[in-house]
Amino acid sequence: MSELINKVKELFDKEAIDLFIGYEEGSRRPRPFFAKNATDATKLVFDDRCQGNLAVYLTRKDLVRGKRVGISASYYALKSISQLFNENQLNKDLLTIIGIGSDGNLSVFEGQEQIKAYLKETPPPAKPEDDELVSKINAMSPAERWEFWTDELSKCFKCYACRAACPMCYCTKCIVEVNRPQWIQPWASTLGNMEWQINRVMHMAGRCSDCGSCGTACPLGIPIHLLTHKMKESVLANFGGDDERGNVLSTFKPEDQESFIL
Amino acid sequence: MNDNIYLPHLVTIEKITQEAPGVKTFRLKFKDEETAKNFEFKAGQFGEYSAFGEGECTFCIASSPTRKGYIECTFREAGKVTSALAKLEEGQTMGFRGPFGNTFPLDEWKGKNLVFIAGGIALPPMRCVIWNVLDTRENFNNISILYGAKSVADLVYKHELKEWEERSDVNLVTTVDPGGETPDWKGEIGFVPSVLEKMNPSPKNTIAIVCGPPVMIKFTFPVLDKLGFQPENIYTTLENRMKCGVGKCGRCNVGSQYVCKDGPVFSRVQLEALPAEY
Amino acid sequence: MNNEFEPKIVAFVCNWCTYAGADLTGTSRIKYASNVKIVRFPCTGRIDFMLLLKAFANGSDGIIVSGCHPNDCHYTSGNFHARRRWILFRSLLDFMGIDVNRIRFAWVSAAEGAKWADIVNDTVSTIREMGPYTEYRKAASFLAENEVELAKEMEVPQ
Amino acid sequence: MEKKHISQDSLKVWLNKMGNDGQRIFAPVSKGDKTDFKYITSADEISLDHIQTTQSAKAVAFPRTEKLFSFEKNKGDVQLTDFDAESVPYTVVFGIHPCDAAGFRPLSGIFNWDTKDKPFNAHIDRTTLISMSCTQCDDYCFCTSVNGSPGNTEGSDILLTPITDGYLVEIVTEKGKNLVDKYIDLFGADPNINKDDFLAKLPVKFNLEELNTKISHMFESEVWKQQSERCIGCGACAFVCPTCACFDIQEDTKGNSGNRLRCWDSCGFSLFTIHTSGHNPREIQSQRWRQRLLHKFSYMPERLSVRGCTGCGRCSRACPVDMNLSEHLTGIAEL
Repeated sequence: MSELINKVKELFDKEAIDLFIGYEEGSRRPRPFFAKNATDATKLVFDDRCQGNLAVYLTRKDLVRGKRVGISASYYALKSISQLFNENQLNKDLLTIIGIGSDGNLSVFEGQEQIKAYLKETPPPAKPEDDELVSKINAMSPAERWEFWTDELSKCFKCYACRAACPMCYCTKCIVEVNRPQWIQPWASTLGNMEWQINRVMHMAGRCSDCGSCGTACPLGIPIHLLTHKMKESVLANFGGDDERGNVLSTFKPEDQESFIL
Repeated sequence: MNDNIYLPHLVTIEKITQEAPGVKTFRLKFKDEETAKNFEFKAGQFGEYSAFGEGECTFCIASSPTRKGYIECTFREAGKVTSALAKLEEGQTMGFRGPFGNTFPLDEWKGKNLVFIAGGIALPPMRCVIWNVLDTRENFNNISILYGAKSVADLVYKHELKEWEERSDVNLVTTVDPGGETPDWKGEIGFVPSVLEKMNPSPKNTIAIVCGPPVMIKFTFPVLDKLGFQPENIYTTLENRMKCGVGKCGRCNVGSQYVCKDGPVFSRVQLEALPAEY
Repeated sequence: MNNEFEPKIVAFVCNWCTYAGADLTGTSRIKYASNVKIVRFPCTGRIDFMLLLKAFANGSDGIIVSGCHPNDCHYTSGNFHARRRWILFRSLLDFMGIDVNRIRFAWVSAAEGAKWADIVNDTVSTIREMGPYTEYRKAASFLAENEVELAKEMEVPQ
Repeated sequence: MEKKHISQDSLKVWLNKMGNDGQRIFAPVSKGDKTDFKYITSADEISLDHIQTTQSAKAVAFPRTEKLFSFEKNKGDVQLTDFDAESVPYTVVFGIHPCDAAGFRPLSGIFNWDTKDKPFNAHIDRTTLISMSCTQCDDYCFCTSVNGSPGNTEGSDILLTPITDGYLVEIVTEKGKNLVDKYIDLFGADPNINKDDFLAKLPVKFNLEELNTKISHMFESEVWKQQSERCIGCGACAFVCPTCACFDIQEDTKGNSGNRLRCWDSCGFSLFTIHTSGHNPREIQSQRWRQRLLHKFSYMPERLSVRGCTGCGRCSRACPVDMNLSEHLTGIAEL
């Protein structure tokens, strides 16, 4: 912790950043925090209790526009940041990234190439609980799976916390707000909720860092992060890891394999 | 009697006038005879117009309360609902809820000079007042109208502009933005604020009513100041997104004032008291 | 009188191969089930997955999606992109318990009139056996109505 | 106020009997680590161990999606079918806490401001609130700071307070009395106890008067920007709130017929106030956060004489980024 604080203080003292995005102690667990000077920096924390993906704030124009921003990034935040670079959403010159590994070690990243190299050699943190739940659902019959998801998604009241918490959901006008035609019902109903999730997850294909913030954000505890987790698995199983040429759905290989097209 | 504030009156489209590209006026007649007979409104009020299957849209009532038996609305095709409305034909049915909101204080304006300043698609809310005033002409002193649009084609109510021009008891000035004129255009060329300055209306015993896009209003107010108009003698209308029209859905408030209940008509004094949230 | 369930099938096909193929089925006078409504697209790459969901929500019991064989796309690579999308979409739908057996994906070229007839016939008979897809449509009703339904069910016997 | 006593067992009998007699019963049911209101078929489903349900019970009068009327088009003509108030079932809301019961007053204030909202009133008129005093609270609760209390009877028709043996029954309204009288055999005499001994102890967190005087002059304050920095603009706080009433009106159409629906909306959404022209009066998150707080603590008291907050703390529990409301309010009161 003190290492992070010192590092950030140093950045402020050198006047290398105007804003640092990290965590501070909150009501029950740490919460996102925006340090503006070296004194603020003393409040920074970073540990296992930190939830969410801070990369979500990097596309919030009212917060970061024109500012030199520093950010403390978990493995998943790094992954999101790398993807945001792919999508031309970030300005390398305005961003200082302090990666924090699962061992608590700090590493400063200069631009996307270094992040990519780090992600390549670092395996993602294990998610035994999610893996178990996904295999539990996989093992169900289609009817049971339908039952499970309709029951869960019938609760959804469309607060879009899943969207708001996601670093990849930075569109200023989301498909649910497009009304000509109205692709997704704006009101809450099981099917509309389902269609929304299908859309969300399809739009995440190959872009999602699998951080699970969507599920953590859901106030009703609907396990929607399992959908993105499953999508991640499908992408990996069918198309392998990251593709240098672009996002999974904006590229292809003639030799892609499937078993269901007649 | 209808006790559901969300249930629209059914109205028949009696007449459709194409005013300008993408702008139409509908003349609407209530289907229910009782409603048709009893319906009353005042200049400045608005309504919620339904295209069933698509939704509702908010516009002012563009016809004058002095013209009984029908109401009119003028709108530009812009979003989902207005596009659906534009597809309707004469004789078809749509919905109307209203009248909602406050009114222009015509009673207080008796015996005064009136200057109407409108830009683009903002003439409709003013047309309601203009006809109301012209139909009770004896109550008012001099009446001037300044109306500007992007181009000659974009001027709405072309027939009525002609009628007002020909009347000796109205001083009408029309203007189009530079580049929007046609070879035979006889009106002014220039933006509304500068034309207003040239018109130089006397502020004495005069009320100025300004309606137009925010940018026009922004530049017109300083001109009125320069001409010596006091804030309490300047009126305008605000528009905000609305769904219910009756102060419940939570969209249209500017500070603690609800455009749907406390507006849409605001004097400049009231406007200046509002927080900058419109 | 035939009381057998007649499924409604919507086919989303590309203009250049499958639509032409289906045309050939007709001009070759090959008979096939009349349950299918064909929607023509410029390319399989244009077939948004939402269209499939909308088809189910609006009463379709089965769906066929078909286009040019790999390497035959009129626009070079539309079907390759589509294939990636279907692979992920199908796995997601399956995970959510939406019956993927109700969606048939196929490559049908302009010369494969007979294959088109086979695919339609086979799909219709499969879906006929599966019955109407009411589960999906039922989920579309909004909660207010469900709650009233639920209240009716609450009449507990003494 | 008339007081009575009911035992644990009789309470269950009472609920089941009311259910059998045609009342819909909306009560907290727990699933996993969440408890929420559901329409139940048996009193055994009810769970009362929670501090707070995730959602408030407002859905009983203001459902997340509701039909306002339906229409049918026929060759340019239209037939309308009005909302049928008679179709609304009689409902007992059981086990809501005093903060939730109090929340129906601000809701009613909004929905009946000058014009009466038919669907809302149809639900409210047919709903009886049987509340349960709080015996436990957590650090998100702040009812005592906004003039409420764990044993407040305001808004309830009947208030139950768990005592050593069974419950103290306080009959607050005529509606409540009818529900007791109908099953009077199940009730015993006033246990004559001091209710306060059984209630949760919740310290006051901020000075309400300070807050009231300051907040109405704070439109231009920098505080909104500071507080809203981490707000990600979802609608979770609004949707779990017992007094938030912002809604959207939408059309559910199939072919020539359809329903006009009202569904929940939130002032926190970025496109909530956007005009068709693209102009947005509340363009950035700080303006929307300001609207949320000023609406509840300044505009509603000014226009409707009722505060839009009952201190249930749900918004803070639901918030993915810990926008702790009582903390922010304390910050404002202490400015």
